[in-house]
Amino acid sequence: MAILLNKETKILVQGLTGREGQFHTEKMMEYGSQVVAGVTPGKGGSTSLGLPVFNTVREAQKQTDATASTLFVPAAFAADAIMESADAGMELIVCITEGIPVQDMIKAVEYTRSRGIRLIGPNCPGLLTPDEAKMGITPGNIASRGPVGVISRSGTLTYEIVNNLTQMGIGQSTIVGIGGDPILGSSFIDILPLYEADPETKLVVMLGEIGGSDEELASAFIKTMTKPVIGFISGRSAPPGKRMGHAGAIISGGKGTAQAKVDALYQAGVPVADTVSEVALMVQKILKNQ
Amino acid sequence: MAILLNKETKILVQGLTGREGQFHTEKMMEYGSQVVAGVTPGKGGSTSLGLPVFNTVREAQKQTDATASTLFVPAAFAADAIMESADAGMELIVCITEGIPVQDMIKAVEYTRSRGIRLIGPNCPGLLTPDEAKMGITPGNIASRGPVGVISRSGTLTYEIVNNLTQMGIGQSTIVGIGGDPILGSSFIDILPLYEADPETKLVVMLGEIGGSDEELASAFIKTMTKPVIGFISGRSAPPGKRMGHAGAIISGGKGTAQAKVDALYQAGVPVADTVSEVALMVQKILKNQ
Amino acid sequence: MKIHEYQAKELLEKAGIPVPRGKVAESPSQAADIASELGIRVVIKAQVHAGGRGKAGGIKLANTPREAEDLSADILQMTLKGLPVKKVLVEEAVSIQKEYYLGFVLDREQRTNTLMVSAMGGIDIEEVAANHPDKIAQIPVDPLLGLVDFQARQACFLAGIDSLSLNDTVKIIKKLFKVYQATDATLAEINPLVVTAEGRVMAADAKFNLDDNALYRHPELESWKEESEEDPIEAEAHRRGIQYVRLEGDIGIIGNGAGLVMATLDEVKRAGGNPANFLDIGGGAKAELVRNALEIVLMDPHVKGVLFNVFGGITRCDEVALGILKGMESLNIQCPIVVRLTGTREKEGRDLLKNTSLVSAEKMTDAAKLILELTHGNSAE
Amino acid sequence: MKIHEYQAKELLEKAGIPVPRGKVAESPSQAADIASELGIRVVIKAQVHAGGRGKAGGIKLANTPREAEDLSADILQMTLKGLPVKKVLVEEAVSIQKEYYLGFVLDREQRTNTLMVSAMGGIDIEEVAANHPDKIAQIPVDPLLGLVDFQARQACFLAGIDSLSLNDTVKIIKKLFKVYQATDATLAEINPLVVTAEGRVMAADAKFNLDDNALYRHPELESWKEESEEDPIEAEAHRRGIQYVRLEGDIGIIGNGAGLVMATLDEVKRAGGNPANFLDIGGGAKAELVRNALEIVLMDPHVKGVLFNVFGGITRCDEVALGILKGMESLNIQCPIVVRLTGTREKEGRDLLKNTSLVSAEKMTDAAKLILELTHGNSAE
Repeated sequence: MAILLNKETKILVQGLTGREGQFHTEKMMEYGSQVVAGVTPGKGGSTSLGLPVFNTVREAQKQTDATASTLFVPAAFAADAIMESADAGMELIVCITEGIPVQDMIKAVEYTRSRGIRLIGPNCPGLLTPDEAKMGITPGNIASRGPVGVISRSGTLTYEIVNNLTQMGIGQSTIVGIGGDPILGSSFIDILPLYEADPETKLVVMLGEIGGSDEELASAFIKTMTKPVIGFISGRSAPPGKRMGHAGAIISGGKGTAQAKVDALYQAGVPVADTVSEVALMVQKILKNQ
Repeated sequence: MAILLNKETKILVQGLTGREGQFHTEKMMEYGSQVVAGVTPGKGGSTSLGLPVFNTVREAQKQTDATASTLFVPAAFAADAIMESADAGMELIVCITEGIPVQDMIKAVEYTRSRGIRLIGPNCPGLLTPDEAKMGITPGNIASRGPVGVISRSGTLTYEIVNNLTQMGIGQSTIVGIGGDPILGSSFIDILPLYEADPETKLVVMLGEIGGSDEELASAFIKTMTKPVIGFISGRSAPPGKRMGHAGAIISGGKGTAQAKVDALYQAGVPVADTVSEVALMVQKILKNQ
Repeated sequence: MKIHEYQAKELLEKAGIPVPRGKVAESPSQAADIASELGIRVVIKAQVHAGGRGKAGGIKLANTPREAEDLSADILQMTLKGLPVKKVLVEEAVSIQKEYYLGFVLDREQRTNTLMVSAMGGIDIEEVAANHPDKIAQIPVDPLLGLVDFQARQACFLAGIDSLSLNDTVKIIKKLFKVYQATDATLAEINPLVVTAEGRVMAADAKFNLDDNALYRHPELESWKEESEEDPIEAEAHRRGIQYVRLEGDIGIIGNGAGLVMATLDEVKRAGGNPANFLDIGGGAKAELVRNALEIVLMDPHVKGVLFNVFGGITRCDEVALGILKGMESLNIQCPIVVRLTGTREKEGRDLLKNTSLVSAEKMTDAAKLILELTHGNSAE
Repeated sequence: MKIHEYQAKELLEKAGIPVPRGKVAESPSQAADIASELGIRVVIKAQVHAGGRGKAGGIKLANTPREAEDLSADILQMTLKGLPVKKVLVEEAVSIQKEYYLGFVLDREQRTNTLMVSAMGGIDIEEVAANHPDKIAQIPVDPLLGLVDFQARQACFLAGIDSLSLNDTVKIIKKLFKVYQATDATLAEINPLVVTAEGRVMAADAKFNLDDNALYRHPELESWKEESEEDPIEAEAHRRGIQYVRLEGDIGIIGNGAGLVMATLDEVKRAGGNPANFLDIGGGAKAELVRNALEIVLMDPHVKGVLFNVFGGITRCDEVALGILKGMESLNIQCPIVVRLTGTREKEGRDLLKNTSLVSAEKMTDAAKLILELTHGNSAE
């Protein structure tokens, strides 16, 4: 078991023929992901990386029975591509693209949510289920299969922690990067129930950061969970009003401080690591005691 | 029994303080309808016809527990008023207003439908359940209570036929005017199932006209009904491309001819009256044989 | 409201959609001037609200300004489907490589707007729909979200638009939707959208229907209103706020409520007659409006008799009767009038009309037969 | 991107929202000219991206052009919250009867835009939210449909906007939403919206945040971009395509990935230090970019040492190491540098840095402690 993605998942890549799409699709396929086709408007009928390329998602879906799509589409066209995917009946859409206008995203998110479609991202590393498949850009070599669900708002920080876990011999069930934008398809609270329901996942690592109140909202749900959750919040030293790289990582209007998030997690009974290296150690300790 | 409306229904009137609103609300109340309040933005706090007037539907709903709203709002503001009503949780909205821009209506109809709210109209005479209540402008004096459901796209034609029925001693369960616009909240096919499910209704009179394909779509449903339906289609002599009064009564692109509608009804086993006066006679005959 | 091709092209051009260079002319000499200004071969196109202008001789090619003048003179004397040609559009003739169809239309069944694209342009889309339904890509537009880019692309791919003109076509579709919405249209059609020999994509012909109910928010389009009324009696009726449609028969019809009036027309037709018009006095009409209605109906010289059919709800029968009496006093009426009044204050109404030359009827069917007998000596039945 | 009050008012005015008459000045004499042109009492307002300008002395009333000149001279020499005042807005002083708050803001939790209206205007809306949350009407806007008229009315009724200014306020809300959408804003705030003694409703102050990611579709706003960057090092970093935020400490930080860099800042702080900046080289950075990053960080004269923290995924550690070496060659570096490289090609990277003055660390926590020791003699722990 795992969540969202496994080796049976038939995956499309929108923007396959672009530079990013090429590079990462190749890595996805090397890792074992079942990529079945690419979609690039105007390049229908050609092939790329040995995959058929279609003009529309609808056509690609019809020919391949794909149920999931990964997007490496330029920011100006990405929200449209998400809606195309949703319209064509994809069940899972993972949008890697960074820099999508936020007013485009609120439309795309409403469009997918109202149709009951799961959207991960944008501006995220995507999904990886170790030894099975990945959709996105998470490096495959750092992951190993095991009982820890990892969900995160940032990329390299996740890699660092997954790497630590793997080096300590602790594997992961599925690694989910939900993204660093203010408007996201899925937040912590949308994904945590999947880990809770997944028999393989024994513990969840939740990597938050300043900005918004996803961590606070998630805390309310975590109280109801039977599985332990370990938290980490980056940006404790960030001053208000400054956007720390991620469009979503900003303390504004007195909201979104690290302290508020840490407090909420503590109240939900979630141990919060002080440093990055502490995270894996805490995981190790809890797993030993189980 | 009856459908949609009875004497228990708590009704708001949007646009109560206007000339039309005043005139018809008074008639509605005389007829026995339970009108509980009016809504006119900016006139909140006043009273009219002895009813409290509120600034917003939400406030009116909160104070009165109304579940239905009748609209006598000028065309330029009517679609907005429909959406306000839907947003405030009305279950039934009857829009009498004529002349609403059609692009406004497609938004208002989508807004109500996606929320599961029933909208009747616009450009319609509304609902009347004889001896109980009415929402709209159908004259109360011509109706009498009984087994015939009457549903229609036009006003005076309905009055004429209801009058005939009453004069012949045949009463009606509920009279529904769905309206004469191209974009309607409810078409025949949305209302017919209610008659089918209503124990009081023994027979349905369906008054159609040229334009669109509501009658054709309804025919498919009528085939599955256990109750007899009698049809009438006006506009048999109308030439294509000419709008016959109603915005919706136009044969365009070869679609919406009276002949196509009559044919569809015949195929569904529906007797179609040739003249207005024939309708009541056909009803009488069928009821006698039951 | 229908607008002319040259007006539709004005809308398209403002929206950034390429159209052939050209101008409208009201006289042959103007047409010649435009042709020499353009400096190349031109097309002269009659500006009337009638389909099939080409077949009827309303569209001609002119190689020289002189030829443009002569051909315009011909066309400006024509009457197409009963409509006199008052203006011609003179525009550059483009060499056509391909013809597509693009359109947005109000879709009653889907309760939204639908995008239609076909690679079979240049012929009537209804013909394509009837004979090659699979050759039209139809995509409904979300009422709240509006057209999304991928839908425009999808329609083009489905319709088989050539890959070389794909990007231009997608752009034009997006612009067409904008102008469709901005003008509160119920139809916006480019047919054909042509790919020229040089590979340019442009609108060679265009058709718009605008929503009369929304005209109040487009004061810039109001000036086209008058031109859209090609029948002088209809124009006069609308000025007086009366719903009037001129038809081809000789029995004038006046009633209240569109459905009832239509049913009255049907009764007359069934009785073997031919209605001269549709006229709805609406709800709660006052005597003056009824008088005006009668005057409008009698403006049509073909009218041999008038049938009133009123069901009194909000409308009071006595008020209608008063209006008819006013009309009889002020208008020099020579033809028979049959009046059928029922409902609110019907007795009072009928009493008012006693002792006049008016013929009264109780039922619609009887009224229809009566007016037929009075005008044609007998009815069909 | 933040824009100045005078720019925000330019947007409002174009959208048809009344604002006081006024102009921006860069010198005292310009301010005097504007004041005499206006011919009445004026307000002089410092144009900087800092709240609480009034309390800090950045807003003054001037009765005469002469006074306007003097006061502008004062204000143009000020530094508010570290930001030098380069421009002042000179506008007519209006007599205020009431002050309201209007705003649209991107609402992360609701995943849409939210309209906020309050009758408690003129003070910071966050203060109102904290102390009188019931005094703010908040209405989420449907992402697909946009703002509907009834919502604007409802917000005004809920907020208790005076019935006399209701219609004007509703109109302004609708226009504000249009400009909010048209400019791809994430915040558009009128605070206060004033009712003048004469009953006119106008925007006395305004604040907009625009979405940097959407600037590409607003070329007309691009020119404001430069002015929005008030820190010269940040401006230079952004010109070079580097995510850099200047902070107030003395330890320069360079890393890859926003989350990791933020966590590195936290580690430094935890070790008792103060980060001088946030700098993210992004994914797959080449040596030249790494060199540029180092140059940017060292532009800040407060920097006493630099900490590199890189987790190699797509980014290759050897490429980063090469960039650091380039920087050491080309920049005259006097301060200590601690480098922590892990992940893709970490061995190759570390090998490249052997035999240099650079200090290597294996873990983030160690790296933070090391840079503290090297710059301040010891760390807090």
